[in-house]
Amino acid sequence: MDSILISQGLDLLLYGMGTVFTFLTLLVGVTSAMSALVNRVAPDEVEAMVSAPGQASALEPRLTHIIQAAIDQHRGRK
Amino acid sequence: MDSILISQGLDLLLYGMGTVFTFLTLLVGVTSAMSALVNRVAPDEVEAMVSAPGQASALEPRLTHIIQAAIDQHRGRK
Amino acid sequence: MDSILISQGLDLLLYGMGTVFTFLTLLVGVTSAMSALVNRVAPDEVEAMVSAPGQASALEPRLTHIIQAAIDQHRGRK
Amino acid sequence: MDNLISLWASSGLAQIQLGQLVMMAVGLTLLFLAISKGFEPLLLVPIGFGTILANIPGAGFDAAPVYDAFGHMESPGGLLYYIYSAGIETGLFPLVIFMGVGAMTDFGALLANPKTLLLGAAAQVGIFTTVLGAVTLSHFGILDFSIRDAASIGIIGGADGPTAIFVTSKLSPDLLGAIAVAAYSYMALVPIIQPPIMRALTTPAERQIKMEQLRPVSKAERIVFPLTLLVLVAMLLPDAAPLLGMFCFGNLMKECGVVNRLSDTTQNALINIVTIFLGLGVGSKMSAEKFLNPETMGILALGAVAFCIGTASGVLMAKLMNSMSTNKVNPLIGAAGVSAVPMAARVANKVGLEANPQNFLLMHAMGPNVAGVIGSAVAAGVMINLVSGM
Amino acid sequence: MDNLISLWASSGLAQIQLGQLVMMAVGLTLLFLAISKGFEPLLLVPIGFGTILANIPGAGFDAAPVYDAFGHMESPGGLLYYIYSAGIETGLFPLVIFMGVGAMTDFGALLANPKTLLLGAAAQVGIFTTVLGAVTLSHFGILDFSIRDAASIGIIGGADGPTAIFVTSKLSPDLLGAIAVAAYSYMALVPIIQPPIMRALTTPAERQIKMEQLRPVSKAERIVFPLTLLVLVAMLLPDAAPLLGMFCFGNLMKECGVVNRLSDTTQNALINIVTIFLGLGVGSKMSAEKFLNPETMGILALGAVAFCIGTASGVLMAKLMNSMSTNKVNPLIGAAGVSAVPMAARVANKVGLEANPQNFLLMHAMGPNVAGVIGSAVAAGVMINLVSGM
Amino acid sequence: MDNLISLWASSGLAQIQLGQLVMMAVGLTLLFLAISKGFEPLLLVPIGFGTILANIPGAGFDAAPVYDAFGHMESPGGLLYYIYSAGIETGLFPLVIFMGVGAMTDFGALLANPKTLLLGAAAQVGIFTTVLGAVTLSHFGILDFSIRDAASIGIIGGADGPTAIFVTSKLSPDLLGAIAVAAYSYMALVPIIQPPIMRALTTPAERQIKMEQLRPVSKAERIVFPLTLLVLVAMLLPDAAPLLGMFCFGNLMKECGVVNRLSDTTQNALINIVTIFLGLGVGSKMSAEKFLNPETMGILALGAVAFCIGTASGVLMAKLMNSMSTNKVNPLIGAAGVSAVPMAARVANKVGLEANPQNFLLMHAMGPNVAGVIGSAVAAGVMINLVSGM
Ligand code: NA
Ligand code: NA
Ligand code: NA
Repeated sequence: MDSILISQGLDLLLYGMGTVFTFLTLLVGVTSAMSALVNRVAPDEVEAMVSAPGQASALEPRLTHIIQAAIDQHRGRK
Repeated sequence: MDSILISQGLDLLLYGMGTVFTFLTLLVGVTSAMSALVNRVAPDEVEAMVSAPGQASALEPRLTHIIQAAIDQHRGRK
Repeated sequence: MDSILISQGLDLLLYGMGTVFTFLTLLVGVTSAMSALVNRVAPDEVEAMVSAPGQASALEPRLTHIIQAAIDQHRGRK
Repeated sequence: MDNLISLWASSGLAQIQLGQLVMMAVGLTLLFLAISKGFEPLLLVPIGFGTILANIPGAGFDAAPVYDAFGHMESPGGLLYYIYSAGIETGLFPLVIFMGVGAMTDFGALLANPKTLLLGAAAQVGIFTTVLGAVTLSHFGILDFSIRDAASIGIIGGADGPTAIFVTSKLSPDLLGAIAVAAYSYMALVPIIQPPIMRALTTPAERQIKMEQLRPVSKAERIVFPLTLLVLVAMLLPDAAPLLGMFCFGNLMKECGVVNRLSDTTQNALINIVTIFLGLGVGSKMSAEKFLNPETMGILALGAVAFCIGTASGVLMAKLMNSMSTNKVNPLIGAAGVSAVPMAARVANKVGLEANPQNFLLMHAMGPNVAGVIGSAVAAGVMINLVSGM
Repeated sequence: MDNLISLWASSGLAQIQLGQLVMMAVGLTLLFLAISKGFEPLLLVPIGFGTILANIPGAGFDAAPVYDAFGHMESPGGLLYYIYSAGIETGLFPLVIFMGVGAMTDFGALLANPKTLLLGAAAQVGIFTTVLGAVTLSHFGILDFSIRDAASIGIIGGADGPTAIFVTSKLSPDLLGAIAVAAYSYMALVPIIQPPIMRALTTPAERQIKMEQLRPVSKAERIVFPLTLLVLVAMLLPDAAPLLGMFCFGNLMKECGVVNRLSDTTQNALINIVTIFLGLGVGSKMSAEKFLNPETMGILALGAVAFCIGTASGVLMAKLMNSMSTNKVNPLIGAAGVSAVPMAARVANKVGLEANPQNFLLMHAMGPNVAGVIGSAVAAGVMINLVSGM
Repeated sequence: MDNLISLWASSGLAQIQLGQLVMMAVGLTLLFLAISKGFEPLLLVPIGFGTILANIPGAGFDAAPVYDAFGHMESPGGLLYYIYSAGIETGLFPLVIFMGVGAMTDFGALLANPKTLLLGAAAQVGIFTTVLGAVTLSHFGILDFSIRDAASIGIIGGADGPTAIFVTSKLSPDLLGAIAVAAYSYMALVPIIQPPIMRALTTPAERQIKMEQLRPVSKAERIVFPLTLLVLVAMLLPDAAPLLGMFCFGNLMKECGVVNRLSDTTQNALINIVTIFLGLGVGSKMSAEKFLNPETMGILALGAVAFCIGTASGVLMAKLMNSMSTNKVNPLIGAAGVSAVPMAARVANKVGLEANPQNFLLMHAMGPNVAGVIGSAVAAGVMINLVSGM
């Protein structure tokens, strides 16, 4: 029932939000700088946003191979 | 070499089998009641006994897609 | 800065390499004997060096089945 | 006859207390919400089941092991005891989950438009105003929360389960059950809580703002970003390093492209195993004495407030940014800054489509959405630091 | 020269005792049975290998770690020591396995015909008569078993590996090796042990009884059943709650349909990892002093008796049910009540097909088969309760 | 204001020491080598990241937990502390990795041509001459290595990561970071280190030697081999039993064909999970005081020497064998005896193809390659035995 609690809460709000905003604002700048730097140093590797999951690409060659075999066989039988 | 051991064994047999039979007989009744209740409350969802494993259903759309693509390509080439 | 260290190192070299050579030379003999024995006792099971991974063989029947179904459907539609 | 009495005396019916019965009903309710209503089932199914197990009288699921004077085990502990003390008290499970979440996170949208980090920052206002609300309730004697409790309650507003569990297990382990349940429940309720607030704070014209297409992001940027974030955290906010460090590690494994087998396992077997045990362990803290009290109602109420304020702050921040820049953002994506990945981003997209059926905001909302994860991890770090010194 | 002596002194040949040599041969025999004869290889390969490892003289696989007075580790323990003390002494591994088994169990047949639960109850008679047999042998001084030993030996008749390991690790850890080996060996021998008994106790006409087709079971029933079972266990038999609680949890994850990724991991990576370590840990208890004694022969003999009595009880119970009801069951499916999932159900089907090639009993036998798992878990609970108080 | 000071005081910038900054740069360098240059990324990504985490000032990643007088936890330990003490100090992680490696190893080529075991023996000369080199440096006061340190450094020449980590964590835990980094780095550098030595020690005619095709190997041989090796180790060299025992167990699971689900999990989920944590745990030993000193430079230099001598010994052994037998082996495959599976075998194949584009040595080189794994595990066992007694 003490007002210490309230003042601790206010402190948390003040320093907490201050830190969050300071850190993320800084991160905006640092990230932008990082992107600019990276894209100047290694400009060629830009790729589309669509990222293929690793497992799919590992499975596909085998799948493709099996399917091709099946289709070849099917064509051969005709 | 004492007969305490024998009487303990008999106790286990008596109370053990008693508990097992009581519990499972009760479960027969409770399960039947549960089924009746559930099927009255939610009657539509009855489905066949064959249950498809989760992973298969997760893979199949992709497989189907790949196979369809392969077949389309095959048909196109002709 | 004592020469104990040097003599310990020499000991390690001597007994270490001795053990490694003794053990692996023995293993050459034991392995050859084991192969001869095993192939006399169970001569039929010789198989090719190519070993199929377990998972592939587990997947293939289902794949084959799906592909066959796809091809049948494709053929049916024509 | 003695045996019959022993059997009866050890039966649940003979031992059960009303509180345990009510807690079992709570567990069943959580399972119902998870299974029938789709409330975050990956966590609430294990938590609900763990709640029931922990409240079975005489089953000893959360009993500690007993050792004799020589250190030999006299009786082993219960399953939930081992899970809790090995994985939650130590903080290991939330950290491993965070690694898995990192391996499933795509920072592409954030990298294409880093300004959206500010939206993720703004939405954390919900956390800290809720802390203030909790201490005010305590100040006026309405409920009884310490500053540690208040901080743990506030973190519900971070809309991020592992972060909430990590902070609460460090500051107020007794509230773990209530806070985890509140956090996951409100994350599931995001599609109901957020839209009215979003509509109330925006004009139709604002909701129709079209954002320019996101630029493509290079593989190198994606690899360097988690390392940049890590170094920044290391230099400025080491208290946030456990959570953000593991998050960045997971993300680096995913993006670097040379350890796909580790990344796949992190995203599947490992995170699934830890999720099961994390949920059961949280359930073990759902005892009647800790859950069936007025404070739990207060936690649920404050948690809802936290989500609402976070949503509003995100939207208002977006409007503020628009007033200062010509490059407009649709303020709806500000609501995604609370985290609740990816639900909040989907909600932003849906409300946007209501206003303009051609306006797809999903990708744009993913930026503030993942920024919100960073934001609440930062908030968690600073809270642990400050509260520990109070 | 000292080094040469040290090398020789530390070699296995210089240290080995006859008992260790025999136990290595036992381990190799288990591997042979598992690999060449298909005896429950998932458990017997790790158990057999663990047996060999534990009996390598001087390798320290089951050595405890040594700490100095300040609590710093002076020398680490052996792999098998850590596995045993973390996973088996605590009961964690059997419980996790039970969760996995639950996630792989289909209660459909049981729900379609709940009466088959009685067959699963009857087959547990094998457990308790074997307990009586063990104490009788001890009473007459033929072998030396305490009541705790007798209870652990009886549970072999439950035909359920994790249940047997769970009970034995609590009541008679020294017998763990022999009991686990007996349990898994006899489960593998079910196709040889059961058919003669089944044929002796039934007439050809009985074996040809056709059972009506099972009704379809709804998804809701499947979801509610594990919860119903859990609540009943919680109210009446909390001692069975660890085993049946985890079993129901696994089954709920499978059936609820909203946590498929958790269920998949439980059925694959998690249960496989724990199976490997459970087997190695059981192997660590296969030391000469604990295994090479007359008691082990007694355990093997009593275990076989338990299986036979359980099989007979199940078949006779089915005949009793037929004598009291017009809705006949084929008595062969009673034999599936011992558990040994799914082997015993397949045996019932096979013997049934011999009598009538059109009569497929497999689905009908799955009901008593999974009922047997519940039955032996109940028996395990009541046994732990009663024996601990004796 | 106090809070602002507290925040600043707890920030990394206020606390960081030069050593930590340098170690973070070392961690980033390891990540760069792993990601951009493909240096053993499965280990060096986690080690590099763990290095950065362990050096964040004030984050407490390697802090031990604090308990009060009653045994209650006052503050939990850091993630890396738990990983290191549970998995590396105990030796568990390297052993589990070795089981996984066993499950991925194909002994076919070795069984078809057991003489190649001698090449795997010869290449271990690199280990022991490096030990001598290390003690010589110490003898002349140039660097400060104990005999335990020297043995750990020598094992780098085994070109086998888990073996090096297992030995070092037992003999010289303080050197763990430097030795693991050296071992994995040089394994990645095998294509650069080995070819010049191989060319220098062979004539073009020798490099063109065609080896006869390997005979087919039966399934039974493959199953019996790991058991044969295990029994031989048990009888002669129990100190090597932990490593080789787990290796043989993994291989048996793979080859026996009846526990495929265990073998699959061992090769995937289990080894991946343990690899992640092993790497992070090794990283936790990369502190400035242990890494930034002249001894580390000595370790890197001696490690390179060990690889070179091992390569040379393997090649020379092959030439010696040719001088005593009419059944010639191509001396290039001797270089594969250092292990570094499968990189060294590929290097032998590549250098062979340069000499004769029709001469495929890959399968022939797999024999010495896996023999090298056995050879260095034997060397590890004998070293632990002898050094512990010195
Ligand atoms: Na958040
Ligand atoms: Na049973
Ligand atoms: Na080697």
